[in-house]
This record gives sequence, structure tokens and C-alpha cells, in this order.
Amino acid sequence: MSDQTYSKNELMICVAARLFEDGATCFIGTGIPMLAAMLAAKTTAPNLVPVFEFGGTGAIMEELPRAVGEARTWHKGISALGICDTMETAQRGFIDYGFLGGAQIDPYGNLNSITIGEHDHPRARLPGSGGGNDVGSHCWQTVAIMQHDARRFVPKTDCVTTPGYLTGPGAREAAGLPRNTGPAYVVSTLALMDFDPESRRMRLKATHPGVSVEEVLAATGFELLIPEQVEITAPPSAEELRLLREEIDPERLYI
Amino acid sequence: MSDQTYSKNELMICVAARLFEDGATCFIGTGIPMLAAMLAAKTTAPNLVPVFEFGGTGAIMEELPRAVGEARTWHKGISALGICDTMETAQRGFIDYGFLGGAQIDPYGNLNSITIGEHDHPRARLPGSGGGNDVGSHCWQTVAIMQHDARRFVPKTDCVTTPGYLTGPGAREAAGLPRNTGPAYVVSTLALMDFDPESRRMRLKATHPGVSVEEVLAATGFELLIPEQVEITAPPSAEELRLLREEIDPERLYI
Amino acid sequence: MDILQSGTGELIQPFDLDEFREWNRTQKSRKLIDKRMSEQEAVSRFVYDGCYIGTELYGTVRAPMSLAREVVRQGKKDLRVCGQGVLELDLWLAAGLVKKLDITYIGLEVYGTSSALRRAVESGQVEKCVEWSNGAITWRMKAAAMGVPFLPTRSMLGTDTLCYSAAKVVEDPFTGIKVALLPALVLDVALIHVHRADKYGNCQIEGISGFAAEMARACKRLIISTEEIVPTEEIRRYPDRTIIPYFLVDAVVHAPYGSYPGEMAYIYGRDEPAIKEWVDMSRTGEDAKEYLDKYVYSVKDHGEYLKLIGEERLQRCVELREKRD
Amino acid sequence: MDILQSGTGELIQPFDLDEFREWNRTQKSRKLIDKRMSEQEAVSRFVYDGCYIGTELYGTVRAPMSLAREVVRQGKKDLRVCGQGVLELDLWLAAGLVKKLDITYIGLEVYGTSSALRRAVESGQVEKCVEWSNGAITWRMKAAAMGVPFLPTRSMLGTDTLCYSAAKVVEDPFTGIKVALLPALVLDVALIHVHRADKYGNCQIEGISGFAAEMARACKRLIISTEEIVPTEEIRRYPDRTIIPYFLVDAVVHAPYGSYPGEMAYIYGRDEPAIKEWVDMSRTGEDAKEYLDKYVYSVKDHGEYLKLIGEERLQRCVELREKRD
Repeated sequence: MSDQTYSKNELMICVAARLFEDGATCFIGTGIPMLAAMLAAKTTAPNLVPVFEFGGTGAIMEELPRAVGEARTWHKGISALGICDTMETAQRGFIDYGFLGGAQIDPYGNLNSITIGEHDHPRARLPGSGGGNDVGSHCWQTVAIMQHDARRFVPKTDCVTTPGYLTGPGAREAAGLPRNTGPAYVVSTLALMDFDPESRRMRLKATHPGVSVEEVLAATGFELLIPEQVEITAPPSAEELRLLREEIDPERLYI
Repeated sequence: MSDQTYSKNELMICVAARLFEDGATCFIGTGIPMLAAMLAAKTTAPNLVPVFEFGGTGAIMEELPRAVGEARTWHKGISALGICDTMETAQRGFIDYGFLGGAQIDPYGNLNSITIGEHDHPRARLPGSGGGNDVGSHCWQTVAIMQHDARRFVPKTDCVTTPGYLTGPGAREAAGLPRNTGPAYVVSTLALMDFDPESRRMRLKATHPGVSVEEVLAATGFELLIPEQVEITAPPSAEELRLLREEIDPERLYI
Repeated sequence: MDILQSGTGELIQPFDLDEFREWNRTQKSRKLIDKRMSEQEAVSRFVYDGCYIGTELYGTVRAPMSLAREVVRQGKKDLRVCGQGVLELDLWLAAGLVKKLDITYIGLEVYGTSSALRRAVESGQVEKCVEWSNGAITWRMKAAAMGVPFLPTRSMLGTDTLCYSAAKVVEDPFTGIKVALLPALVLDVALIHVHRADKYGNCQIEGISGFAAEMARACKRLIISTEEIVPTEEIRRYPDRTIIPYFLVDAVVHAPYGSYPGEMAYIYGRDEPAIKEWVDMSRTGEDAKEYLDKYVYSVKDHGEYLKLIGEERLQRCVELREKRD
Repeated sequence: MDILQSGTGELIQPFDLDEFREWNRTQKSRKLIDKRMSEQEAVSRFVYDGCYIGTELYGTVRAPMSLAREVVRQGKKDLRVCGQGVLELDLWLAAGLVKKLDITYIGLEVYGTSSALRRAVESGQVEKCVEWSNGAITWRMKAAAMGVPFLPTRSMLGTDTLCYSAAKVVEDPFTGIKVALLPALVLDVALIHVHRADKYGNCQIEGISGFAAEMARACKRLIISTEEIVPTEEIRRYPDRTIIPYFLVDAVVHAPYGSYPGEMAYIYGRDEPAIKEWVDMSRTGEDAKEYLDKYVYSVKDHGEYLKLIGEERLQRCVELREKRD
């Protein structure tokens, strides 16, 4: 156990960072995925290959990018091409992981980031499908990063704008999405979730330190699968926190 | 009249060169089109924009290219990209003229450059459709350059591999080819031909110096339209010949 | 190859490839013509009320910010706008210029959702949002750039993004898989900011090319703003860097710091406080108006804007630039 | 969207995009691995009898000639070959290695038609010629590179090129025009020659890029030959020049003068007499065999070949190179 205090974002970043497999290609979006990728590159995944949608591949991330097209996304990179190159690389099966966000998520890992309420007369207009739809369609595995509450973890999202497992087993394939792809994890402010390989429904994997299973269930608007063994995520280590605070986000944009 | 002697190729090059409109974009293939383009650039069309299929656009042609991808095809050029760029530029309607060749041509300007005899068991295997099919499909106007004899000017080519007017008026449009495109001229060793705007059939425009209309007809395996006025092409001028022999093709690869 | 599904979204910019070809034949000169002009002239000549318009890359990276501000200054209205943006589209939304959107993502990246977008859409001022993914909108431009009516993709399948788009799902006749066909997108006007151009419009870019190549080939009018105007000889020395040849270009506007407050790789970095100023001011319509008054309406052009920002601030951005060691 | 017409040509390289994706997931490492090896090793490991193979660009320009000769030396046979070529494919045809062709153009450019092609096809040794245009074959690779099953084009329509191809004509569901759908082409092996690469396979090219970007992304195995092996730091300094990132590459072969007797822009020009030697010798099967004996079979590798050519000749080519003033 760490005796340090840390923010929810710091914890999510650390939990997400530990999911990066070393030497894998990862589609990195703005925000927490960038911090997680930098942390992973400095700890357990030094050979991580970050891919940023507007063309940067294989950057050495010395400073935190604040935009997916910034020069920091191709700093000392392998290649700096365009959005077609990265999206088509993903469509061709070359991107192992993708990180996603959204305003709502459902039990099958479908995400909504376009509208709350009726599409043509929305109560809230969200940013749009963005690259998330492409990432969720083509990357082999995706990880969603979410605030955890019942307004976001809903039985049915108002729209599906990034595909998870859609309506369940076989639905992605039936829709024409590439074979053997789909959501792997959800990292939230309360817990780490994965997906049951049979039902394709979201399943609790680990609660964050100090969070009970009941709290997670109360903050989830649908029936979350609970396995026999629920792990507890390791808190940020002192070294992780130091890297985050001193090297990765010294301006505290996110943490 | 010139008092100089000249070869058939020199004459064809000069006649072809005079067809280049100044400031037009032209798809240039290997061989005579390259010499014609260089001659045009040095005489009547200084603002000619040569386009070579493997990516060179707007080269300043100081030395004769011997291949459509050679560095001379983008020497001091505007851009040096790839074959997709040039072909798509043509498909988008940006290339005004294209120069073509083939083993056979028919009254509608269709060309054959794949096989003589049955396709699957040919008497003669020719190089293939190459860029010719793309040029003939997408450029606004095309000019074919041909040896003139009855084995090449045939009523029906063994195959149609570069589209002329296909089976006649409206046939290109019916096949889906871009509107308002098609063959404009044929430059042969004997004459200059154009196409009747109504019937889309080949029509004699001018005979080369010293060639009679009868000779042209005898060397043409189909009924060539003869207008009331048949012009006579101007022979190569002394300056044209000097440019060709001293500046453009001093190694006499073609002339 | 039946149509298995059709998105219900409006094709807000219908197209005709033969008409586009005819435009490219008759309206785009192949002659080397000096196309340098002020941003006022470029915008007033080529941008018009109701046109379908797009800006390249993202509001904080090599974005045509000086041109985007000029569009606001001239009050071009009822714009139909192509997709993805940060500051540049936010300004247009806040100024009430946008009528319809082919939307992929409009937001403030690090700083979250766009209040200007929310106000404009939720109030009904933006009449229509047709949804696409970032990949899809670029492939739509790529289709036009290739001169073909559509491109297939495996994006968008199975989602409401597809339902609210104008894409169509078919079965591939070669292998039987399902693909979404994305209709070509031919913009009326495109705005692109580059590192250097010659006076004819030959353009070169350093670093990522975003979707500059595709957009430049998918529009009827193309306004280029450039950090630097270079002699044509410099272009001709490195023709393999010319991502946009001159015959695609209608106007060349010399705009040093044209992407400010965003960055321009190897020339200047972004001005974070200036970006945050918009983030804060855009939260309410009133503050957003105040921002527009100060930074757009009260300066007559990009030159005056830069004076307002001041040499010291710009110099600080130069120091923060990405460098090639 | 009915099929209005189907070419009768065989799809000589059937494809499955999900299988290609799986290949790219499991057979192409994302790790930075030193992939340098000799041409013998590269060809023997990755080229196999019956494989579908292609070479980039044209036999006299930035062509992988040293690799093409090694394929002949190792006598890989029953090759199914992708399309366009000059010297490189001529050598394979003369050596009797080719079984099927997706053919666009095989000839000797300035020097006319290819006798080797005529002999190989007219004798029935090449069993099948499926026809495409140059644009079409590249778009087929581009389809695979994009990860989609087909691309549409307005090339080939109305011609026998289409009849003898494996393309299909459909009506565009958006505007009603006819287009030919070109099936994706996923090569088993591709050979590409570049100006510089690092040991991991990151490649940069000077001048035209031909179809290197497309072919590199449309193959299961990619052998790179390179004029120069550079430190990765040099690649990382200009990432915007990396047309082929390392994870596409399986082998990196150091091959100075690898395109000889063809040219390599800014490094060496072509050796015209050497090219003419093949033009003359290839006229008859006997002479062609003699040429192959002398220049391919009797030298053990590219190094020995260069010794046979001699420093003086190579130096003359260097003097004839394209220069940036």
C-alpha cells in the first residue's frame, strides 16, 4: 500500500498505463490516454509504439501532447504522415490497442459521444464520433476510460457512436466489423472492468483501493457481472506518482 | 518548304509538338511524346505542364527522359509524388491532353496493345494496357501516334485496350467514361487525322508533304473520312530540326 | 450488391463527378499565375454565404486561424461546414455563421466539450448535424480527390453514427463482407495553412500532413495561407515535398503566425494561455461575443491582430517550437 | 447496385481481409528488430515457389534489381507476378520463373516490346495473363493498403482490358454513374528498393515515390534493399520522410547500386549500354540464357556482380546522376 495520497485521475492513469503491453501499437487519443501512454513508456512498456490519428507514429514522448496533431505526437518519431495513413493502418489490422472515452457506456461496451436525448433535437450536443468510431471499429482491443456513475454507465446509450460488442455475441461480425476485435477493458474512477468472453457483457475485474463492490454496483446503471474473485487494483506507486507529477504533467493539466 | 531532309519520326514529332496547347497539362508516355513535348516546350508551348505517370509533374525537361519514372521526368519539377497522384489527377479532370500509342487503331480511335489473335492463345503478345488505358479514359483529349499501314489501321482491333469512341457516338458515356472526353488527333507516318464530331469516325485532316490522299487510303484498312479540304502538314522547320538533333535527342535514340 | 442499409442523414453537399471534372477543366488554370492576395481579398472573392466550407487539420495545429478569423470578420453566413475542428470552427459557431454540419468532432481537446457547439446545436441555430467518423470524413474527401463517387470502409458499421450519416452499407461482391460506402465530398471552399508556398501556390508542409493532400484535391476553391512565400526555385529543388501543386490553388495569403494561437511545427509552439482564454470566454454566449469583438471585429486584418498579440508573446511561442535537434 | 458486368479474368490472388488483418497482427512484429540480412537469406526465407510476388517501380528506375537477380539465381519458380516491369520482370520471364501474370505493361520502354514476354506467353509457358491498367493495378494495391475489399475507378470501362480482368462494373448508388470495382491485391511478397533505411526497416525515398507506399502496405512479406543503412536517429529527425515504417518490413538488404543498370535519383544515373546489352541479348532465348549465365548464375551475389561490372563503369553512372543544384 502506498502512503501517498493521489487523485482519481492519477489512479486511472496508472491503472490504464499498466494495461499497455510492451512493444504493442496503440492508438492514443487526447487526455488521459496520452498520460497513460507516457507513463507506460517510462515504466513497463518502453517499446510501446504510440500512434496519433493525424499521422504521428512511434514518437518518443518527451513532453505531454495537448492535441492529437501536435508536434509532440511525432517528436523523434518513426513516421509523420497523415490521418489516412494511421486510420488505414488500423483498418489493415496493425493497431493492437485503442483508448476511448465517451459520455455514456452500456453493458456491451458501446459508447455514445454524439447526443444526449433525441439526435435531431438533443438535450446535449456532445463532440461527435471523432476518431473513436474508427478506433473502436479497427483496433484489436480497446480500453475505455470513464468517470463512473449511473448517468454514464447506462443500460442503453442514447446513441451508439463507437461500437463495443453492439447487441452481444456475434453482433460485431454480423455488422461487418473486423473479426476478433472489441472492447477489452474499462478503466473507471471506481474500478477496472473486463468483458465476459461468452456473453460479451461488462464484468468487474478489480475495485480501486478503498472502493467496495457495492459502491461500484450503485454507480452502475446496469447489471454488472461480478466474478467470484474481485481483485483490488494496486494504488499508484511512489515512482509512478513522481513520474506523473514531475516528468509527465508538471503543469498539472490533467492530474 | 524546307530544303532539308528529315526522317518520318522527325516529322511525326514536329506535327505532334504543334498540337500542344500552351499552358496545358499533358500526360506524356515514353518515346515520341517525350520528344514532342520537349520540342513544344522549346517552341510554341513554353508553359506546357508535362505529367509523367509515376509521379513527375511540371518538370523542366532539359534532357530527354528514357523512362516514365526517370529523374528527368521531375527535374526541377513542380511535384514528384507517385502514380496514384498523377492517375487520380487525371481521373479528377485535371489533365488536358494525353499521348498514346498502340499496335492497332480502328476508325473510332480505339487502340490495342495487349494481344494479336485470340487473347488466351495469342499470335503476338504485346506489352499490355499500361497507362494507356487510364490516359485514354480520363484525359480530356488524346492524341495517338502511329506507324501508318493497313495492318495497324484496321476496321476492328483484335482487342480494345485503350478506349477511343468505342462503338461510336454516345458509347463512351454509356460505358461510364467521363463526359466530353475522347480522341482528338492521330499523328501517323503519313498524315494527321482528326475525328468527325457527328459520327466520331476518323477523318483525314492533312497529309504529310509528298504523301497523296490515295497513299493514305491505301495504307488504311478501313474507310477513312475525307473532308473537302485536305491540308498539307508543314514540314519540320530548320529550327525544329536543329532543336531535335542538337538539344533534344543528340544521342539519336529516336530520330 | 444490394443496399443493405442507408444512413438517414442528409447528403448536405450533393456532388456530380462529371461536373467537378468540368470545373477542374475550366476554372482551374494550369498557368503559373501570381495568386498572392490579402486575406480580405481571398475570403471575399472565394467564400460566400451558404457555401460548403472546410478547414484543414485541427484548431491548435497548423490550422488556418487567420483565414478563419477573416471569415468571421466578413460575416459569411449560412455556412455548411465539414467536420472536425477546435478553435477555428468554434469561432464560426460562436459567431452564428454555421447552418449545417457534417460533424465528426468539435471540441476543445484537453479542455473538454465545446460550449459554442452546444449552444449552436441545442438552440436549433445549426439546423442539421450529419454524423461521420474522423476516418470517414477524410475518406470522403479522398474519394473526391481520387475522382471516384465513393470509397468503402469498415468504420461506422453497426452504429448510430452510420444511421445518422448518409453512408450506405453493401456486401462486397468479391469476398462477401459488409462495407459502408462513403459518398465523395467535394467542398466549395477549403482553407489550408502551410509552412511555405511560392506565389503560384505550390505548397510544402513539415511534419504530419493531416488531411491536406486530400482536402486540397477535393475542393472547388482553395485558399492557402502560408508562413513564408518562397521563390519557385526552392520548390523545384525539392519537388518531392510539394504536397499541393499550384494548379489546385486559387489564392495564396502570406500569413506569418497564421496558425496562432495554435502551433506550427519547427516555427512556433502554441500559446497555451491564449487558447485557455477562448476556452474560458466561450463558456457563455456573451463572453464569446466579447472575445470576438476584441480579437476579430476590432482588428482590421491579421497584421493588426498580431500587433494586438504583441511581439513578446509571439517570440515566446517561437521559443517553444518543436525543433529538429 | 447490381453487377452490370464481370471481367472473365481469373482473380489469381484471392484475398480475405480478416485473414490479412490476422497476418498483420501475428506475423508482423511491432518490435524494433535488426532485420539486416544478405539478399540470399532474404530471398530464401521469404520468396517461395508459387508465391504471388511484385517489384516496385520500373526496371530502370529505383527497381530492386539486385533482389530480382537473386530470385533468378535461386530459381524460385511458378511465380505469380504483379504487373508492370522492364528489366526485372524480363529477367524472370527469360529464366522461365513466371506462371501467371496480372499484367499491365511489360516492355523495354524506349527499346520497344519485350521478346522475353512474347516467348514466355506465346509458348504457353506463362499460363495466364489477366489484364489491368497501370492505374488499376496500383489502386488494387491501394485497396489492400487501405484495408478495404475494393476501390472504384472510371478506368477500364468499355474496353477488353476490363473483359480480360477480374473487375466488376456496378452503378454508383449515390449518383448513378458506372464504375469498375477493382478487387484488393494482397501480395505474398514485395521487393522494394529505397535510398536509405535503418536496420529495422524504416525507409525513406528521394524523388517520385512510384507505388512504394501502396505496395509496402499491400503485402505479407516485404524485402527492402537499400543504397544506404543509416542510424535510426537520422530517420527520427525527418519522420515526415518515412514512407515505409519498420513494422511493414521483414528484411533489410544493404545493396549499394541495387538498381543498377537502372538509376537511383541523386546517387547514380542509368548505364545505357548495359541496358542495351539486355535489349539485344533478350531477342533470342539462347542469347538471353547467355546473359543470365554471365550476369546472374556465374556470380554468387550482388557484391560479385558489382565487381564484374567494375568500379569505372559504376563511377561513370555516379557522374550521370540527377543532381539538386
